[in-house]
Amino acid sequence: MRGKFQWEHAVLLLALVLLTVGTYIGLAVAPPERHMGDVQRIMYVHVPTAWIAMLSLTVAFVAAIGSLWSGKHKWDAAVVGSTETGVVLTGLLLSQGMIWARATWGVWWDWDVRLTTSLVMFILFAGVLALRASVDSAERRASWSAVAIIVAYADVPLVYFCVRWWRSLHQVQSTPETVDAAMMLPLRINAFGMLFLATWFIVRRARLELAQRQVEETTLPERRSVEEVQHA
Amino acid sequence: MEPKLESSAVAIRGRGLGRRFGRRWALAHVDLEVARGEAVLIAGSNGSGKSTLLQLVAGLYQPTHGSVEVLGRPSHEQRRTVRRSLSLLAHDSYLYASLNARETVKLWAGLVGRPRSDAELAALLEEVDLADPSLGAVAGFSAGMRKRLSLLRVRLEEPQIVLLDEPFSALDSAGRLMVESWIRELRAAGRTLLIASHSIERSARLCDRGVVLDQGQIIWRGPASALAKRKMEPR
Amino acid sequence: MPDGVIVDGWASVIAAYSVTTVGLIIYAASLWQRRRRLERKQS
Amino acid sequence: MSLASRELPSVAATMAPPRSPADTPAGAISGPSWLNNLRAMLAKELLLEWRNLSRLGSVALFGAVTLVLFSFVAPPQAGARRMATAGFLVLALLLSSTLSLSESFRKETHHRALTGLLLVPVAPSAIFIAKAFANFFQLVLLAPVLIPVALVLFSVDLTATSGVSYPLLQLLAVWALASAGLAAPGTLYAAMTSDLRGRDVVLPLLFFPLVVPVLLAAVKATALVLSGDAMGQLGSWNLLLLIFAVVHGTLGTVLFGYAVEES
Repeated sequence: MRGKFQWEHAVLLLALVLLTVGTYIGLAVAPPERHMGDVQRIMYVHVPTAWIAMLSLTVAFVAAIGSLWSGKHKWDAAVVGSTETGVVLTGLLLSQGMIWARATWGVWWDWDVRLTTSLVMFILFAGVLALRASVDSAERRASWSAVAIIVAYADVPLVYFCVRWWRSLHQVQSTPETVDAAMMLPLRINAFGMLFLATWFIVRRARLELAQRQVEETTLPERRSVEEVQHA
Repeated sequence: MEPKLESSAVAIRGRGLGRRFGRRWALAHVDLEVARGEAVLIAGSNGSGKSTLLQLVAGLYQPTHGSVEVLGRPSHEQRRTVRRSLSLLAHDSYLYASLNARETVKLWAGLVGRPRSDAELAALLEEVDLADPSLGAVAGFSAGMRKRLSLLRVRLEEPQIVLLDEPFSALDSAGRLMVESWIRELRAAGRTLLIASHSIERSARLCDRGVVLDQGQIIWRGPASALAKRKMEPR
Repeated sequence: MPDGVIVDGWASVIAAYSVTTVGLIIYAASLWQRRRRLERKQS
Repeated sequence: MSLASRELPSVAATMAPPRSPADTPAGAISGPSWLNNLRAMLAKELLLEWRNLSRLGSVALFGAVTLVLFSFVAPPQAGARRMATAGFLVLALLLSSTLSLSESFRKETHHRALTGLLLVPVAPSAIFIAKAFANFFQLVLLAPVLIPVALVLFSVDLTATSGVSYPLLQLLAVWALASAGLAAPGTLYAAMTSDLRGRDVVLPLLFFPLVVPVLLAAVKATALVLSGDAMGQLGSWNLLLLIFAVVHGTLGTVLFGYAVEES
């Protein structure tokens, strides 16, 4: 396991380079936004985080279906990797969102559609991790967390629409037209950086899970000789 | 080695069957073939893997190693089909505590798809001495009463293959005799039986062959009559 | 967006980026630590 | 001796020809149909409900007690209290539902009755639907207790609402839809957590965030019934509740097998 170079580390390197470049452009090169000024720069990390968090959880959903379908350990490892990464990114997304809310609306929390949906998503998937932690049998753990993830993922659009109708009087989010080309560049670079970083996280966590299962596995006991009796 | 059988004649076939719970192998390297109409006794001390073997045959667990087939079908993959042809009397009674005996039997009969008339239900309950309506709900039953009631469940299912986990435990002598004659009738009807039991002498009389499990592995095979004579060496 | 509400522009930006960086590093460290613990158990 | 010597109908005589999977093509459902299984399961659930009616009574009492507590902390002004009623009523339903849900699988795990059902075999989808229906039924039965208690405690006059015809019926409709929305995912999650250490924490942890849409939609719909639906929005909230129940009911039917059997 050790000593061998694993491909995901190249991805990590790429991720770090992209994130450094993207952040540099976002903070130092890109012009401040007309209405919001420098606060807008949070978007260069916030939007990529949101995209990749959603993507991670989508990967978790797909892996959960694969896990139920095939019952293979590899799929379950992918489920843990992507769920945990998705939960971490959603958590960071929430903190960024709160800082953004504080800076623009003057409050730490606002029952905005996206903020609320992210919060519910965070609790939903963190709950799945809690469920995993309390199941002893590896077989049960795999199928239960897959079931819980499928249900949770299907719930997210319902939450989104519900919150949107609930707060139908709320302001509309910034539309793509207001974002000009100079702002799209750091956004895109950071998005790819975040994508590669998440890939590294997912693969590392999945490998950890597989290794953990290997430790739990014990080899078959040695075959014992059988005494055969022909007649009574 | 096991005698090779025509596959159609084989009711249960386990090959290299093993199951691990956590770090412990409850069953390992189990090769077992049971022909149709045959009765095989599984002996062994507590925790030797007898119940696990029966549950694997019933498709309740996925084998960690090897395979188990019932009438040529993998037990776990095709569990619905397999379960239609077998019935398991397990350590757990599978009963609802708040139902009484009559309601329980009626429920099982309905689920199996052969609803019985009231007279038939009464006759069945009479057989296991649970017809008295004043007995109340299963919650108030003794272990022996629960056992007798779960035996009726196996009868209602009318299976091709009968898996019995400790059929004599918790019963009084009348109950044991009842189970014994009932097993004989099943044998006469050509059913396949796999019996896990501590009552070796009693069970050996009812079986053709026997195997002894120890720490999840088969350590002895032979005719059931020889098993009854075999001294259980101290562990 | 209402004008003039915005407070602490750059401070917020720096806070958001630091929180993200620290969070990601903590998660990476936790992965590393779990792997170390596992390897110690294996040997 | 008495048992053995009794006139026994011979097993061989009373038995139908042995059932064997070899007789039927692979995967074909022989024996009792899925519908027959569902009917038997529903009958069983209703019988068990009937037996445990006293437990349902304690759940209702629990819901009423939460309403009393809520009414203590609600603002004293009549107008504000009316506004808060919808939220508290739905919360009382939600809190009571976790009690009855976790209870509903305890009777299945006691003697491992659920495993017995799977061995018959009864289709997991039939078990789920019957169980979800029983849980739904239980929650609906809370309405005649919790709704009057809330109306009295928060001094809401149903006859005074504007723009809503038959407010009590509308309220019951919202209640039923919300109950369906809670029962569908709740049954699935209760099955997964019933055997768990720390189930009392894990079930709400998974369940509460999942039913946020039910909470929001039911509160909104209830508030519209109680304080007038000038814009005619009630229908769309009810539709949302219905969609939630259908989505989760379908998911539960499909996934229940994975939740109760080793895959």
